[in-house]
Amino acid sequence: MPVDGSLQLILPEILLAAAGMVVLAAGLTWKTSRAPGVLALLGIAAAGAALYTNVWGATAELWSRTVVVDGFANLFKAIFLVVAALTVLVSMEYVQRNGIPAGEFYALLLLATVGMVFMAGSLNLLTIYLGLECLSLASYAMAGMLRRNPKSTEASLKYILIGAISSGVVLFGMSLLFGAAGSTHLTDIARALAGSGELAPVAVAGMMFLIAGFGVKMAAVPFHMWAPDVYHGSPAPVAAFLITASEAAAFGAALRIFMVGLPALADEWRTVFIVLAVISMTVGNITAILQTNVRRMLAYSAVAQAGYIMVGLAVASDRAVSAMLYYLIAYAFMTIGAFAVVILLGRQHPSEEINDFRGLGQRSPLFALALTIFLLSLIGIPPTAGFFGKFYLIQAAVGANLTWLAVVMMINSVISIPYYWGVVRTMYLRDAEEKAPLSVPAGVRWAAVIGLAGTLVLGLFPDAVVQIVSAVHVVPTWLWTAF
Amino acid sequence: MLLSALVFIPLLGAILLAFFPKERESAIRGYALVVSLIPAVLVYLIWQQMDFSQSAMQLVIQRDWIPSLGISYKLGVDGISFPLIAVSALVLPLSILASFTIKHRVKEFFLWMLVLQTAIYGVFTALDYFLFFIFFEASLVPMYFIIGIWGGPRKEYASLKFFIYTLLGSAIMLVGILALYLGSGLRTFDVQVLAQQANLAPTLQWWIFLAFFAGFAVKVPIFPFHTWLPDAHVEAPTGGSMILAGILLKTGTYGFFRFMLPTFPDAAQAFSPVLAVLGIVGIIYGALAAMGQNDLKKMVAYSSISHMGYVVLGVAAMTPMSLNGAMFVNVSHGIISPLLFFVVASVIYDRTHTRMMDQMSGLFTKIPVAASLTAFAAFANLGLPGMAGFPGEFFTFVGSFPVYTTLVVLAAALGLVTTAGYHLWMMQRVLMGKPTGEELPDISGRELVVAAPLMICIVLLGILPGIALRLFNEPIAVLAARLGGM
Amino acid sequence: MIQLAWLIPVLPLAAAFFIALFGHRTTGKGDRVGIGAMSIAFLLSVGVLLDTMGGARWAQHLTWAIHGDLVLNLGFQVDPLAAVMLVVVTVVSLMVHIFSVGYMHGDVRYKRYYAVLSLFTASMLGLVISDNLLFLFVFWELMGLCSYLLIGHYFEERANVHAANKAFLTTRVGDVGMFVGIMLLFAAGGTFRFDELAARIADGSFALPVLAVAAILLFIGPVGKSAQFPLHVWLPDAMAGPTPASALIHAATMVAAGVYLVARGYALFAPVPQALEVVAWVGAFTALFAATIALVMEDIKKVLAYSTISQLGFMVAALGVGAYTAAVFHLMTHAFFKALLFLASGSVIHAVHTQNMHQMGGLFKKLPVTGWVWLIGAGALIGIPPLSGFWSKEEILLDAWHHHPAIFWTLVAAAALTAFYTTRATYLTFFGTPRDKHAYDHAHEGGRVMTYPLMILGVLAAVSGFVASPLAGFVYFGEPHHASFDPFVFGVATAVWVLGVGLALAIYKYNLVSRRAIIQVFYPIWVVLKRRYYIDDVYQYVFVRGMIGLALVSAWFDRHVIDLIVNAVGWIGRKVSEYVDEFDRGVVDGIVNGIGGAFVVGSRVLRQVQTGFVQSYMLVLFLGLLAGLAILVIGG
Amino acid sequence: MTTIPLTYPLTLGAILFGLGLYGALTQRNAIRILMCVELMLNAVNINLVAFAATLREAAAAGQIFALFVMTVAAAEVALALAIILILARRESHIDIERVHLLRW
Repeated sequence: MPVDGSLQLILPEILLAAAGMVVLAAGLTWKTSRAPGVLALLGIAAAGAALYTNVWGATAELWSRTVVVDGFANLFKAIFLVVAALTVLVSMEYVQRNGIPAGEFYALLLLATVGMVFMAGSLNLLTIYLGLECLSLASYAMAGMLRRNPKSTEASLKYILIGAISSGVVLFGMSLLFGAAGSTHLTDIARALAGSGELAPVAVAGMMFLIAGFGVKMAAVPFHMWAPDVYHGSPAPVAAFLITASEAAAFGAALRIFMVGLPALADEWRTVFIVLAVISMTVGNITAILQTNVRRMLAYSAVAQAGYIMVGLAVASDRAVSAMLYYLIAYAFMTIGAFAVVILLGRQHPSEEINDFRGLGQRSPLFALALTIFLLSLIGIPPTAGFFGKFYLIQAAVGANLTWLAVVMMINSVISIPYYWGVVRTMYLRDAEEKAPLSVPAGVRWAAVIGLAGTLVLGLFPDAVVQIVSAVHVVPTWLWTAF
Repeated sequence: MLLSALVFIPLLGAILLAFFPKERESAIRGYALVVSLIPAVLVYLIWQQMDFSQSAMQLVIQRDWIPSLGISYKLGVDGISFPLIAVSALVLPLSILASFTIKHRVKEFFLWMLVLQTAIYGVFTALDYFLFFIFFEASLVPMYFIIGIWGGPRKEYASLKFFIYTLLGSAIMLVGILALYLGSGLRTFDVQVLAQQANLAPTLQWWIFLAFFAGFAVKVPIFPFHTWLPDAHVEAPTGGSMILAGILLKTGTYGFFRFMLPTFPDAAQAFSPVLAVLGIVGIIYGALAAMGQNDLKKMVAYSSISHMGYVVLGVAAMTPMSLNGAMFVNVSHGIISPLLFFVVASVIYDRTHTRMMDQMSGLFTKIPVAASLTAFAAFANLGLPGMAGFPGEFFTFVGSFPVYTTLVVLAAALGLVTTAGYHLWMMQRVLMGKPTGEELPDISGRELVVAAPLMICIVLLGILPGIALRLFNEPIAVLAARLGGM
Repeated sequence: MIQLAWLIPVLPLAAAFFIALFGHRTTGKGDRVGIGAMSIAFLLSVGVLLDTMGGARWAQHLTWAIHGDLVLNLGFQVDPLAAVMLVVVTVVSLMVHIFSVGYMHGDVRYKRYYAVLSLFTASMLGLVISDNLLFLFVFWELMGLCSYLLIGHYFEERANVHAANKAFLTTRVGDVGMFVGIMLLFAAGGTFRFDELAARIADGSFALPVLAVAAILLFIGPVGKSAQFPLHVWLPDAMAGPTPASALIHAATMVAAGVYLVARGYALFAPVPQALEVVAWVGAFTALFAATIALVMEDIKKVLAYSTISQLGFMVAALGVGAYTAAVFHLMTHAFFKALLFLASGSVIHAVHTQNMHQMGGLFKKLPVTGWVWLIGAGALIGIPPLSGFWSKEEILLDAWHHHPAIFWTLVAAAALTAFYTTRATYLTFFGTPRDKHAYDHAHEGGRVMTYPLMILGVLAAVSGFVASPLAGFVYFGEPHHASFDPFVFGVATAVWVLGVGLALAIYKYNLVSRRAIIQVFYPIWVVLKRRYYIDDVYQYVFVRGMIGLALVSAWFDRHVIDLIVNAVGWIGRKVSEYVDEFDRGVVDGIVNGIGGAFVVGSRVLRQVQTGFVQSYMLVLFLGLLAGLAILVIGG
Repeated sequence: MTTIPLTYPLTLGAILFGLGLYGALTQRNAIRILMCVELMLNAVNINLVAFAATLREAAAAGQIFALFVMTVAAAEVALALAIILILARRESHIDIERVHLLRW
């Protein structure tokens, strides 16, 4: 029952884009003050309110089937808004201190969020591509914001080159799929491929190109090479945003494309994702062991975590999808929280080496404890959200009798202990020279508190979120009858 | 309600402790001791309400926690878990009392000790696999910090090794739990329901048994997985090694009694010869390795491995007497090894500042009371009759004799003599001989208060083992019947 | 009175704890408490004996442990055998307690000595009245502990501590054999209690071959505890302990415990002839073997130690040939006269402050009481009528003659040697010219506290022989059996001890054979015995080949082979444990660290892949893509 | 008018894509790499248009897609040139080989 012309359903996206423009304008006048940040927060809040009031339960397909609004899309919208808000909180003081032009930074952030929302909220390859590009372009720019710092420029240069190539690959894949199925709408593609019986090699090749393209965005091995350099070079809040939001968006889009569009090729892409998941986990964890820089360590850990999340995609059962969504939410809180403390430390030790964390246990026990809980959650030790997320994912894997994958995943989380726990060890077991506690700006404090709350609540009382997450279906319900 | 209080009071105490000012150390110590004594009172109340003549689970609390996955917050206690809870309620306050000598970062130390107590009580009372797993792994983090921050010279290596070793085991166990949860198709993590109704295919039962075995074998520790124990014990501070030896090893053996035997009877029976061999190897290997040590604490650590070998043997034989014997060794080792560690670590080490046996001699003349305490603990440890060690070993051997005759004879011949050997050799080098070095202060009041209750229990259980046997005889009989006692 | 039997072991136990905890506060550091408790216990046990003779029996059980449906109710009981043993043990222990007041005067660990002495007696008394193998094993090992503490009393010297360890470990080896025996009995019989086991055997539900193995295994315990061959090596070294303690341990109680166990569990041995055969031959051989070594010992306590081993051999042989009453009777008489000899030797050592008989001589005049008492004891040991030793040894020889002639002749040889070395010891200590002038002058009799126990024991040693006939009717296995007097056996026995004494006197007193010749002949053995370990080259003069040759071989064998085995076991144990420790650290730990190391190396390798050049990233990206395409499209 | 078989444009697209890829991997000058990447995007356009030609009813979707791709490619080039400009102003070179501060 496509409802045409109703702007009401995409009000959140509109508000976000408008807020972006307003913030951009505000940035011209208040160059370095906090006003643009506050405005950005207001914009996100407005979009959130709009999402909650009139979009939350609705399901519809708009504008000649280029945009869809359903449980899956709304959930992702909520995740992206939360992450965007947290990123703004975290970067308020950071932007001011490093002389980044506040207006442009927050505008790009909001526009990137708009891009992500469209990626997850669409069943049409075209819209997904546009959302992808909007997100990518904004993040290339954000990565390069620290103009004076050579690392940031290098990061953004690498990011844009690899990004351009990845969009080339995605497009090539989409064009082949379009050729094979004759339409860019996922349901039509599914119907076309289902009907044709033998699998057109063109479609399979297209699928592989798509996997490669999105593989780059998800930072899955072997397409992950850019991730460490970009996450290490770019400003900390941007890295946090990219690790959580942009990977989540990539996974959202991938879920849509592969589960809705290519069920006929399910066996092929599931085996590919299983292989990618295992390699990503293992390579990510092993390379991270010897890292001395905390940002680079977190980058490799992001590659490994992408591997864990991909297990959901590899299993591709209903329970696996809800487990994956749950893990994405938990992952967002953990990472943002961890980055909050990293940024906090970055104020005194710009080099962000792991042994700058020496004696943090003494200097500011609260934040040290917070970081310990985030790292516990990243490893997957109870009673944190990370543990339950991984528990939920393994349960899905064992359910689809991929028990060996579950065992590999558990062994990988044990391999990850040395480097995650290395930070904790430095904080508590090594004493620091200066004893002054860290000065904590309001924004970062709030981000850390929310992150901590999220990690613990999702760990101890996950039932509410499990309900929400399992109610969501990748394949929109009204289409079930379609074929 | 009593059990929830038992489990979470130490945690509340820890949270309150966080608000104490760092400087007022004596207040912190006093407070920590009081908080750790509350569970002892609760255990007494539980003991009164419990009726040990029947083997069913008592004082059960069940609340829905994550209904969508069938996870419930379920606590309960029965004949098998009550003795271990009682031992914990006894050893934990004593270990805190023994840790009054900790000087630096006092507040953090007692904070972690109280958090550890919650995890321990949780492990012994939890009846839901998910809840059990959370407490099982939660006990690792405090232990890591206790060893890592207040440990000996190689503390970082030892604590990280302990942490990763146990986590690897429990990670595999988690996969086992999930395979059980999904394999049984019962959509619940409730231990008792899974134990009764999960009729799994033998091969699946075999694999899940192996996964559980991995998790618990590391904790017990059983022969090939034991290398973390000597390092962790040697480097842990006194209070830490008392808890590690006295209680944390028991969480491993408790796993056999609560989860593995009732839920996988056929796999357990098929696996029992391997288990028996591992038990015997543990006994002999532990004793021989202990004899080869020059470091006093490492010797005691290896003796723990040897004693845990008895429990494994007892479990493997699966006769009512051998299971009772194994459970009894659990309890007796839980009392003797903290005493031995306390004596070795704080009584001797604080005075002679060395753990190397060849640098000490003639302690009997220098510090007679402390030395006779060491002798008492050593004789209790080598299983001298009249003390708690003997009935456990005796019943385990006699119980498993008909089932594994040659193995038991081998273990008895080699194990008993070597165990006596290395204890006597230790006493010969440390206590006897001419006194060297300067005058040493004899045992202090505080140290006596720590040792006295343990000594009384050791002698009491040695003379009248019926006290402890009465507690867990009923559930063990049911368990043995269920295993179709070989 | 018999209802209070359980009080007998409890009194010394309570005394032991009291002395240990509050000893230093009481006068005399707790010795009065010890003696008081022991005397009450003695009176009680006499009362119990009288009740038992009147036919009273006592048994008390408590449910010690429950395993599933199996309820172990174990407990205590008093029967004639136990009653006799109670009296014997309490008497000797009382005498030792009193004697020690004098002997141990001024010792730095006086309080600990009395505490352990009381604990020792308590555990022996407990052993005597316990009615099951489990309690017996418990008190058995407790006695092992007390003997360890007593032997290691002067633990400043490393030798004493080594002796204590050796004692504990050797008896522990025996205990392990016994433990396996108990387990086998429990597995087959389903109970630890002697009466139930006996009932099970009587109604034939106990497989005899299993019983044979179990009995022999059970017998290994007494072999360790009563220092029978080959586990006898600890007893001579145990002389390192204070003499009164050795008197108690190595005369009356601990060593007797082994014989008592065989007697108590005789129902297990009786139906199995092979077991009895083993018991008999071990006993007989030990009797002869120990007697030969005693010939050449120059330390008075070592002589008595080897004599004890030999006499125990007699008792075990007696049990082996079925002479149940004779064995118990000899056990009783031996307890008295051997305790007497030990205490007397203690008084001698106390006087001349040396244990080497070659430095004594002619002490009879200086220590008249000790002298006379020693003579009674020596006479009893040799078996001179009418002293007690004669009657009990006579009984054993009679039964041996009727049942097992080969054993009889071995025991007769042993009796001859006994006569020889006892006379040698007596002569060297008390008669002839004093060899050490200085010590001789200073020798003086101990105070009343030392002489009175000697006299009491002297009387007991002399008189206890006449108890033979009433005892036969009182303590028996199956039906009372009184060996009829046999002139031939009596003749042989008397001839033998006369020969032994005569030969000894000839050599030492009237030196028919010149001393220098003896010394010269003895010299190589003397050197060996002095250092008491391996002889480089063995040769012997034809003149004394008979006796001396035998002694030479057994002394060498004993020191060189058996001790070596025991020490070797300790040495091997230590070496193995060092290797095990290396293995543990090297291999098992190595693997673990190895795995850890492998990851670190892997990490270093994978890190190099991240070159920093964008184009290498693009290349890897496309290679991944191509690999995927290749597998999917071509692989199909 | 005779219609040429679909495979011709597709092979042309593939060749162009390969050329673009080869150029992106081998060139040292950042701008040249950028041009090669744009070449790859145009190859995709050819594909899209070729497929659109064969489909009667859904042709519009393909053509619109190609248009969007062109606009996005333009935006991308603009942004890339801006970043390369920052690099050139600071390092006075745009040689990609010398840009490897971030590694391992």
